[in-house]
Amino acid sequence: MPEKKPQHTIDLTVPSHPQFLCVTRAVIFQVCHCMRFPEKFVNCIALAVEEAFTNIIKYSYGNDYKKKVVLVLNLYKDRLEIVLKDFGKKVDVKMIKPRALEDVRPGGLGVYFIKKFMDEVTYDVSPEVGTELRLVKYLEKGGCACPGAGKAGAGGGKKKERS
Amino acid sequence: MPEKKPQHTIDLTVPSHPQFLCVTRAVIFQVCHCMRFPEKFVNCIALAVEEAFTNIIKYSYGNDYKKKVVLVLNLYKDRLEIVLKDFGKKVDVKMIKPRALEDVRPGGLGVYFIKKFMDEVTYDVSPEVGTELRLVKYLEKGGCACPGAGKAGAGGGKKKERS
Amino acid sequence: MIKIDVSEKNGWAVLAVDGQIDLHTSPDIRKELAGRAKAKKARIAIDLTRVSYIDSSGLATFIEAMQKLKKGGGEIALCGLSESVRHVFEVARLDSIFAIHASSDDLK
Amino acid sequence: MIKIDVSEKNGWAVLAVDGQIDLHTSPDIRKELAGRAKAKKARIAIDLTRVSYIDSSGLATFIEAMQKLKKGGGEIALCGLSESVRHVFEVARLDSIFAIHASSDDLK
Ligand SMILES: Nc1ncnc2c1ncn2[C@@H]1O[C@H](COP(=O)(O)OP(=O)(O)O)[C@@H](O)[C@H]1O
Ligand SMILES: Nc1ncnc2c1ncn2[C@@H]1O[C@H](COP(=O)(O)OP(=O)(O)O)[C@@H](O)[C@H]1O
Repeated sequence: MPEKKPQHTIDLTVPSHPQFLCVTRAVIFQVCHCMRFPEKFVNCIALAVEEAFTNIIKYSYGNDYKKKVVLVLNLYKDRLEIVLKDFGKKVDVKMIKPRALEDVRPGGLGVYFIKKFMDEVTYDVSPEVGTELRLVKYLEKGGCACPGAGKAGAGGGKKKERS
Repeated sequence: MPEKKPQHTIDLTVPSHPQFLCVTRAVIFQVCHCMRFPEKFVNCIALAVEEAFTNIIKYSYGNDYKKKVVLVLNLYKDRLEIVLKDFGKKVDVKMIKPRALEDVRPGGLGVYFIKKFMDEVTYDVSPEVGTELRLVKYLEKGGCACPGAGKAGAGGGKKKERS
Repeated sequence: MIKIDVSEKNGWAVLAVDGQIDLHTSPDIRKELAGRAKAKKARIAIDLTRVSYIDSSGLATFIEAMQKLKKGGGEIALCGLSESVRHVFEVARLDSIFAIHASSDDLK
Repeated sequence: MIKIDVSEKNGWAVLAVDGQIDLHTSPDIRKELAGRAKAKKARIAIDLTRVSYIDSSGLATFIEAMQKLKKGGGEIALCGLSESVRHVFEVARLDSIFAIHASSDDLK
């Protein structure tokens, strides 16, 4: 049973402006280092969080850069949980799908990266306003596309997924 | 008249654990870069904020690493305002003083750096619980000890100071 | 903040990018590419030696440029990918779509 | 996270530090120094080439070591300070208190 209470929590609230993606990224990098994630995972985790953030800017807020995005980082012994909260248009979960890789075109890769790199991806539309996206990454677990994640990885193992 | 409303606000809440100083530092570095502070100022601003954070851990929380520190970053066109909020023992403003530089001993330099590097330093003990420390740094202003801050600097110009 | 340095090598326009490529910085690259991709038979190489990070908006920018260039009989090449940048291309299976060189010295 | 690599050069114990020095990481340096500073006439050099950041807890650590070393007839030297690290020493007027060398090659 994974423990219920995080050891540490960090909250970050940033404007929905692409200018501040680098701030979120820097926090994710540092926290992953503090938790001693394998160096090669860190970039993948940061990318997944950033793609989720980017989609909030684009779809929940329709590129309105004056809104807020709240990130809650819950640090557990064995995993990092990142909750992204927005207060915009609710996600239509049916619409959340990556494009087929063969269909090479600009776009359509964000959701693909999120699902490839994170161990759990859950969209929660139950809050009164907006959506909460919960991303979880375990310190040690195969089945993802992070470099060196073991055989189950890169090829594309099944992910836990709920909405 | 400096404008009243910040262009952007970023909130960060972190545990009062030295382990996460690197997270705060990373945020300050990125935000300063976004605001295009002179490269040489950035390290000084990060240092000042970190010394203030360190003092909260040591004095407001008596090295209890399980408390919270809230940082509010207000980005104005001409300046960065950083408010550090704690919920511990209130600062005794009379006690806040740096040691004399000639009196070389371990410690006693944190407050000195804060005052040397920031343009405004204000301790506010009026909140019901804890202290709010307000640090302000202007994008262009001499009189500080940041490298290349102009003649009024390095030597030790007078700072605005209130408590 | 991103810097793009343009030079010429063996008939290629080499765009050396310096910085992290994300939704904020990729429009600068797109702008630089758009002007050049319109020319007939343009050959454009992106030197990513000084890029430690790329997101899907960066990939989209390069795919868009490739498609424009192909229409005009041009070409695009990428060089100097760091391990982490190359990994992002691989996971998206774009490493087989783009011509990728170790360094801009390999452009012919 | 900080790394300390210990070597020997011209009769000096050289502690090469790699990382950022703050309240979290300076205790590791203090521990490494404390053991060595007890020895009579110890000569300890800190190589800061790979240190981009130092706070007042780092300065305190070095001052403490200097004072301990002096008591036992020992010495401390600092080398390889980056511009920003040197600036912190200067503002605290510690640049005249410590023996500072451009590189550990200058230790004699
Ligand atoms: N936060 C979100 N809110 C609403 N729809 C979303 C959200 N994130 C993703 N989507 C939907 O999923 C699709 C795929 O997203 P993505 O893979 O990031 O590619 P792109 O944004 O380039 O289309 C989007 O086109 C959109 O319809
Ligand atoms: N947040 C704070 N709360 C209470 N006292 C403080 C605080 N910050 C600084 N002080 C007081 O100011 C003095 C000088 O602080 P500083 O220059 O950081 O050096 P040091 O912490 O090494 O003594 C401290 O010894 C302490 O008495």
